Amino acid sequence: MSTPAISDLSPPLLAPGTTRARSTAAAWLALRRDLKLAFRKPAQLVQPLAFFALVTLIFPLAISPELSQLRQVAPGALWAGALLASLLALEFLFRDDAQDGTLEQYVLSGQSLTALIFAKTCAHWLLTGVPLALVTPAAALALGATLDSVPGVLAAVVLGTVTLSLLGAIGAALTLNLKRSSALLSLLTLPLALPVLIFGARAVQQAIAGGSYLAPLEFLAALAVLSVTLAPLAAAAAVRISLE
Amino acid sequence: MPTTQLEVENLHLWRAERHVLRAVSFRLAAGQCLKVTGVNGAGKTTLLRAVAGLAYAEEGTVRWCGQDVRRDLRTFHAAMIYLGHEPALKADLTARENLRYWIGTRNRFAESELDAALARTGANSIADRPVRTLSAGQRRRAALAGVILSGAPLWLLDEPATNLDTAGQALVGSLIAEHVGRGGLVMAVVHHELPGLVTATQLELAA
Amino acid sequence: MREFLDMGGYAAFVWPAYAVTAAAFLYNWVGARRALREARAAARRRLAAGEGA
Amino acid sequence: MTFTWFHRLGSPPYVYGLAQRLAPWCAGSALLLLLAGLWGGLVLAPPDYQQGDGFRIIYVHAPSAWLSLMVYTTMALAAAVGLIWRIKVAHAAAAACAPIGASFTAAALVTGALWGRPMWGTYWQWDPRLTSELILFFLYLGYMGLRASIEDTQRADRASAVLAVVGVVNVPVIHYSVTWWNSLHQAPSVMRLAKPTMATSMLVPLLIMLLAFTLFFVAMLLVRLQAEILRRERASTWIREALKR
Repeated sequence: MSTPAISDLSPPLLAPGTTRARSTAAAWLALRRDLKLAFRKPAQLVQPLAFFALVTLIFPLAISPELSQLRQVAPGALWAGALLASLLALEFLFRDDAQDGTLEQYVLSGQSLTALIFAKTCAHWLLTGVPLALVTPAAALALGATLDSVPGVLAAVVLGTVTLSLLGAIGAALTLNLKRSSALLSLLTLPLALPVLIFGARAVQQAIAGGSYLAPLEFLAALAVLSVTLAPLAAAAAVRISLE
Repeated sequence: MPTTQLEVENLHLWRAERHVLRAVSFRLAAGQCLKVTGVNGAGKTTLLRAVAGLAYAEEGTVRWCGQDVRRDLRTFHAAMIYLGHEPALKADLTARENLRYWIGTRNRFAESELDAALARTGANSIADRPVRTLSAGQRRRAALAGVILSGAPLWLLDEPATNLDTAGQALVGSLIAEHVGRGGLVMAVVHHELPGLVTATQLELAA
Repeated sequence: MREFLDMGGYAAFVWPAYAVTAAAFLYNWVGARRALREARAAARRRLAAGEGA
Repeated sequence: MTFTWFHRLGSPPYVYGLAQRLAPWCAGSALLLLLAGLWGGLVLAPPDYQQGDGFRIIYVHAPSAWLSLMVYTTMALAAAVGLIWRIKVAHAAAAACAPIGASFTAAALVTGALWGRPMWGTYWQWDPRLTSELILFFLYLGYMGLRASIEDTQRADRASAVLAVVGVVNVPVIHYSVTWWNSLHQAPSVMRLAKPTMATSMLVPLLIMLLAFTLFFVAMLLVRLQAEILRRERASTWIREALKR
């Protein structure tokens, strides 16, 4: 009995001379594609930011122009704004890709869908979470915070939006292709996002009051780590199911 | 020894209350082409999607080279390329950029191979224009270049000749014939006869 | 009996709480039975339609 | 052996028959225990030395709160089993859990508020337990909302299963963060649910009520499970037999 050559045992995967791309390379490519697309359509990027600015504008008008009073509600106002703005941006996360068949091709790419979805979510965070975090200190100053609070506010929003983007990716994937999806998306995502709100608001509050904001920041970091490890798996499963 | 082939056995699929696929079975070996025909609503696209693993078939198995594809979907997906109704191209990118990203997530290729594939489908002249400026037929040609570039042995094509002129339809026929001649496998949903494609077996789905 | 119903002055809170819980029980009881009845009727219709075809 | 047991629980006709046979027994014993618990809780147990007769709300509030969490966990477990092993019956069980759990979560919220009025002087207090309960209610609403908006049962099953699993991972995180948040803003709650030194005459009725509520949940689950199985099942032969019964 002769031992068959390895090439006989493993069926041809690809035409001769073709090599499969590595999953990391594929994910990197997916990230770059989303960034490039976003910069060709910058209007979509500005929308959530304008929304956030409007929400923070509501508070002085609704409560009082007195900075000492605004300082009290600033953490809540900033986080409510950030939460709603990132929720608004979530609808763009998968919608276009689902419509033009790109998401299907991701599922069929032979690469880890989890990695690709994670890459897409990273791009989304870079395009919405980071700009939001950069704008928040300015909004905080407008609501009566001092310059000393800027590092704390910035760190809290940067860490918090990581979790918001990842949790939101699950919700966005689940509500893909559904009618009236935006109300449902909020209903699914907001309860899960409450821990971010709690720790985030506390960190901002402490930063504005000049106290130590390390403890809530650590919780925010823990939440971010937890969601980085688990959320892409759930979002990938949800994408698969939603495309059926 | 496992041979390169696609075996579909007893596939059943329901959409809500509708029994769309009823015990569909077929075998497709290397160097063969399967034409899936049937009236509208017979489940042609659904069958293609079920084979690809995009639609969830409640019963039945799909085997690739003797292996149930559900056990290792990624290997199976790496070996197949699926072209659906939508050509999966981004309107804001050029055809060339689109292929770089789309096929680039699957496999590596040199720029010269990309040029060759575009030339083969007659899309080289429009390759650097944003896809939004292309006609439906031109988009289809660009997508077909992607299929060639993927190097996948198994092609799953959903009405590949839609929106194409007579020359384009002949092109699809000859691309499939060429691929099959090299030992590739093609499963295609077709409405019309594709010129140049005579050797295909046919699977007719009843409504 | 009067004393029992008065619940030591807490009647306004104790009895509504029990009533709400009773409502939850009732909702579940009625809802579950109705769900089963409807599912059985639907299954019968499906069977009949299947035989007709 | 364990495998055949597991395998049988995945078979719709077997589970349907089992549910049909067990449901009346569960409902009957739940009813008996309920009567015993009510007698014990409303009549036999002495008034609390601080809260007087107001504490008797515990006999409906605590079991409702227990069910709200227990049912969610059961639902997520069933959903996970359905998702991983592609077992229809498990999805059916998850679907059957949701309305039961949601209704008892609502009951726990209302009874909690009614208990809060005499104890705190206000119906609503941002107490960590009540706040978590409220969030849990929204989790149920989201689950049922997602299920309702997907037409195809298969897809609805699988999509909502992902949500349930994500939710159950989040429940402890939410509860922990709410407790942490609360500890910053006010003194610990006066609601003493888990007081370890409860008098036996007070504790025993509570345990009976917990058991009664749980059995009632099981009974309702079994009835709804039959309905959900029928909705998902297409093989007509056994259904024809089952419908005769």
